[in-house]
Amino acid sequence: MDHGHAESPRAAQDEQELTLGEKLFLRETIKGMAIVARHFWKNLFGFRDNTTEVLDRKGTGVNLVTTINYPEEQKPYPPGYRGMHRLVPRVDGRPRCVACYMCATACPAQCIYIEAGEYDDQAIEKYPVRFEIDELRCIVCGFCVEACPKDAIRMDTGTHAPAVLSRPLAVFDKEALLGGAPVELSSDSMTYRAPLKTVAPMGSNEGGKKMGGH
Amino acid sequence: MDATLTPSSRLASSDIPTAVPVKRTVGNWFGWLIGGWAMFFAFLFGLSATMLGVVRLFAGFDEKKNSVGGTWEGVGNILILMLVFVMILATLLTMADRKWSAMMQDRVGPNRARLPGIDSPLAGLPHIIADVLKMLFKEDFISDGAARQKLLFNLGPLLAFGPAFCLFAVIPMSPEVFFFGKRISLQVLHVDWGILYVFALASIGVFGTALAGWSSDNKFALLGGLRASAQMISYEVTLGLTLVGAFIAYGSVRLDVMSELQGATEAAIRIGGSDPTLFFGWLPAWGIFMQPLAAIFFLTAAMAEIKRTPFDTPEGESEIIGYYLEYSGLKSGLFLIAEYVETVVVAGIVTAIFLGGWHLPWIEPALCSVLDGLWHGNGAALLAIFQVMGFIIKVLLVIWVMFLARWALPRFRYDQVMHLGWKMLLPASLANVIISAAAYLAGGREAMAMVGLVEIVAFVGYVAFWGKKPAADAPDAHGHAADPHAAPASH
Amino acid sequence: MSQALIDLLKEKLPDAIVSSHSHCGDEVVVVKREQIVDVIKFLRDDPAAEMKLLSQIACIDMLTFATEQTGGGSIGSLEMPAYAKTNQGPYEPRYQVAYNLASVTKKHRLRVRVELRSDDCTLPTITSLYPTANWWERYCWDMMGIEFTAHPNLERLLLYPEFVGHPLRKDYPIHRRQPLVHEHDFPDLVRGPGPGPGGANVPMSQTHVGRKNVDPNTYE
Amino acid sequence: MSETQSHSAGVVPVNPDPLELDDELPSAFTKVKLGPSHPATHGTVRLNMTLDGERIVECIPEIGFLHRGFSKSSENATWHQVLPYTDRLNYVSPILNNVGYIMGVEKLIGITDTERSKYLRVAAGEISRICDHLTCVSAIGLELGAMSAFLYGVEAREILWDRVAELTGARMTTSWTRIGGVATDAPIGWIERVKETIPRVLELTDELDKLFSKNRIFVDRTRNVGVIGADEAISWGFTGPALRASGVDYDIRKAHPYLVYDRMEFSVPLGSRGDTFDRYLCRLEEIRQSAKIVLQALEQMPPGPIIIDDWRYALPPKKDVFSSIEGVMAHFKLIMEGIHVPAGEVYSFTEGSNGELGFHLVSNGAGKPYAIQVRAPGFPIVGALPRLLHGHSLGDLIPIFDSINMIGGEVEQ
Repeated sequence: MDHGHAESPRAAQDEQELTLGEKLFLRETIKGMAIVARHFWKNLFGFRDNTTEVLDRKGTGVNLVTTINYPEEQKPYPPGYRGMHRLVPRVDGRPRCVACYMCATACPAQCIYIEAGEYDDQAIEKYPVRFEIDELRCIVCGFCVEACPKDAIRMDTGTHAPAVLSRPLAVFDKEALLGGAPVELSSDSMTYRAPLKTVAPMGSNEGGKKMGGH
Repeated sequence: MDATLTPSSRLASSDIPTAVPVKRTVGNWFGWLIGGWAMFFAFLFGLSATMLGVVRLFAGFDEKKNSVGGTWEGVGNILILMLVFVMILATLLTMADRKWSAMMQDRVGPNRARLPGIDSPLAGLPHIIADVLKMLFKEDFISDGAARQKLLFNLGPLLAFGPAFCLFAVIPMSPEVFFFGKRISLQVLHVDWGILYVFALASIGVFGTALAGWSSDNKFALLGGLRASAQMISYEVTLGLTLVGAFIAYGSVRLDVMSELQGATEAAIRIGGSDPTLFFGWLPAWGIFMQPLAAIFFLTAAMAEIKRTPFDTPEGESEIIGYYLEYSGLKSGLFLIAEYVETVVVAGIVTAIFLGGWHLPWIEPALCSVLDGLWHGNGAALLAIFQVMGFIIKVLLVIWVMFLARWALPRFRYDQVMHLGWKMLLPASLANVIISAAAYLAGGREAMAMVGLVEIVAFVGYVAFWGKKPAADAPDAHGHAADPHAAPASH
Repeated sequence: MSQALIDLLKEKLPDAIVSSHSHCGDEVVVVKREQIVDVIKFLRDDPAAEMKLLSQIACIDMLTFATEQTGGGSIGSLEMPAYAKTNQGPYEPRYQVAYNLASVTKKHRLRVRVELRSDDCTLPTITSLYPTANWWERYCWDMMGIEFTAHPNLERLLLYPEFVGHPLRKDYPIHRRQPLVHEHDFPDLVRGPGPGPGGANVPMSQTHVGRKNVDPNTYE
Repeated sequence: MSETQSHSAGVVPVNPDPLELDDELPSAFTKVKLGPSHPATHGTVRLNMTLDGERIVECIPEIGFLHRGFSKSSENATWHQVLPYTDRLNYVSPILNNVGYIMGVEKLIGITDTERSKYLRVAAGEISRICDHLTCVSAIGLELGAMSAFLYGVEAREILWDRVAELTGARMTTSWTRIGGVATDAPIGWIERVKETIPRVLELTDELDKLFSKNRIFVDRTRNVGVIGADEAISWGFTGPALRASGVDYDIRKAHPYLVYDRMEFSVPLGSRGDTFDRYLCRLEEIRQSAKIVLQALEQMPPGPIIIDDWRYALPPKKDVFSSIEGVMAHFKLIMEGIHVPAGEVYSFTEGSNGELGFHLVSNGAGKPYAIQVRAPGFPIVGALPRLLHGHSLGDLIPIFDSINMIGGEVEQ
């Protein structure tokens, strides 16, 4: 408190009344209009760099327009973007999900519905008979991805939940969610009683990188 | 629901690849730039020629060949100037406002509407059609309260639009010129009362806003109507006074006379050579050089009179929505288009009084003789096309400045508008009258131009230099100055 | 660092203090309900305290605080028996109202807490001391049903007047639904009050007109 | 609000005489309800106003249109599941809310997060603060009619939100912090990207400054409007820029330094009059100070883990979850039961974008919070609206209401 107003460079300026020149309206009016006019002429004469990232639009003659003509132009989501869910498949196409209900429990919006079943040939692991996500309820917090102990659900599709015309269409079932690159982790082999016919060579730990833990 | 829209098919179709950035080369861009501007000027030239031509066609039914103001010429002018030029320009302005504002704000602007069969936004032009269709076909909703005063409620938009629309009648867009054997001019009314007609009719517009505000039976609308009435009545005083200097200079209140006096006379144009009306031999005899401050004051007062930002307190979209709050559909559209029509009119008046009207500076006589050589002595007629084109360009420029102010400046408060009008603009314009009169008595228009030049120099100095601190004293905008708090806090 | 403050308080107003403790870096002083205004006025005006800023008034319902599952619990120094284990009715005093006070000059903070029994959850208002207490007390009334006596305008703040119950009480079920009500008529002096339902000028709060016309007490 | 209420100055008392209703010009005050869906009320708030012509005789704010039961919902979620709710308190600066809430939980547990996470929290939080202030400052311009300035401000905010999206995976609903750390580390190249972004943001901020700070139209509309003195502001519970505009040097980042704010060099801008113009200037300057903090935090940020290695509170790394039974068990317990926070009660306060963001947290030792009550910084300030608007005209309502930056999400919880 004791250093008072002088500590801030702006505070000293607050104290000032407007000078006579500023009180006459016109000068600051013209200056303000000049700023806007500069944008206008730059945008009128410049051409538009189609680089999706605004900051990358550089060079001579490039105008300042920053909006993107969605949907003709789309800005790609950044790599860590929490987009639409997907159920990660194994190499043989079956979901990695073992129906442990962790994601459904972690979900604050309670938008995941799972029904578990058992494989005939794999007694040790279950699988989801039904796995549904209501994308209208989903708040895209990413807790399900974090909660999954099998790296079976991810939000790395790079797209968002599409707009739908009726509510039931926003409920995505297992078939709709299953897709993208299959993942096989080195630790997976421990959970197999008998090796699968199409087992892949031991892969790198892709899940750990995504989670950003350590 | 469409059976094909299963969740899985939708997911597959949503994998739209993002558009590959297409780098437009500089050469390509330059071509577009030159081509675009060339097309723009060609369009203006064609428009001017068409306007003159159509009026000439109508004027052909008149008896007299050597004077303007015939009945049929008037009919042609009404059709061409007021129905076509003003209305189309006002309609285009609704679009220009959106598109220009987009450019000022680093946006793309409206680009969604498409014409059937054309898969291109056409720079947003189809939005004009879309807007008009929307206005026409939207439900004309009348609230219960407004229904009690249905007549007045419906009269509101008419009274706001009608006078604004009629104002353009006295604005001259071209000189009196022999155009293919008939003397015509692009002006509807050749009357002695000239600008007084504008003042008289413009003040009728206040009835429209007041009626709309009152009969809407809405408190916001009532507040808007009250604000509009007070503001419009107040600024009419200033509006008239700012022009008195111009009346002194030109000795007339006729806009066509004022326009004519600001450049080479008809005789001088015929003769060719240099323009004899130039002040000091080099300065165009435009009103803005004799009355620079009056021009600024007039533009300001006129913007207040037509309620455009920064004077849009009666509308104030984010405060009280305005006197037209309860209107919908076509009636709302009338209010909106009235504003644009008024903009065109104000730009026309400013051009006619201060920016030399149709006159092109310096080159008129020389250009005329060149054109004479091009086309068998019809140079004056060809020159008239260029002059109309010049008028349109000047009008567009003034409109652009008004739009610029609209998008750049915050809005006044209601009482501050009054303060500006009564306490600043009114005394300043009175002083301007006295100074102008003194200068005129001292040395006629040349002396006024001298005073005007001094004023311009002073104004430029004021805007650019006065009050600017030396660079060393300038406050550090980013706050790098050392201060006690900057040290790492120990508590 | 606020321990000095508590000592000061104990010295100046020894009768008002029930207990005091420090927990997780927060200093808490529990005071008697009758003297809450005195204590807060003292803290505000005393030059050593200067607690001019009332950050928040929080109110907690302790009804289910100590359950069998958690094996009882404690807040600071207060140990509580497990309610479900002892099964001897709700824990009393049931409501805790916490005044989080701060000083912008001395940079210290203190929480003044009052404990209220469920059969008498009234509390004197401190609106006269802090104007901001007006809304916080309305919030407490709205959410928890703590009644502040002599409050100038003790109405619901976030919820609407027809709302039944106080939602932050632990016995208010989370999925309970409340009837929808129409907007109030805003009396207009010029044209008179607008007609209520059926033309009669009946306050809407007495009719509970909703999408379903049911008794709000049973509509859950 | 009673019909017979007259202005304190007692100029025109309402005449309750019913005969007067038949007069042509009854001398009653106009009652206007502004909102809840009014362009100037950018939360959903309704202002019940009694107008004497253009002058506001009385203004009663009516809030709650956006009430979503934050406290009640939180009591029925695990400690981690509350995090997305905090995003939605102040949706313009969600990271500051995330940090504020998680700091409270950590205070209750008695742990601190890792060094790198502290810097990340500070950097991301200050980016959020810039976004919030940009929104407020440019919205003042928008609602005063200068729309271009608003879009310049929003443009700056957009490129910052792009950076936030790269860091957290979402533009606004970040849910980014975790107990003991943060969820994701800064991606490769992110720091350089932010260093490119900040100058552009400051450039646009300077344009806002040039458009408004000396423009007499703007100054006239904001100076000496909504004045509140230092003592009164404190007693009304003002904090943050609104309080500092009144000249009170109280910034929690300085007064009670948390995270690594004590290692940052920045100054606290102070106003002198406590009017709308000072609030605007304070926010404008805080944008610049926050930019300084962001750059410093990114400069000083050490390498290291972003979350503590304590499996009672933080999820085990995925490597351990996938391959070890301890990892799976800890993971399972944390997800299924929630984090067991020791029983206790804390009031945690951090500097939100509008002031002191407080969380009164009570735990009874179970996996769910027993009670959470939030001290939204805007709540007392909106409560002071009748005081701020006292005696002003209807036109002044707009700048005053904008300058206090009401965020419906946090005020109405």
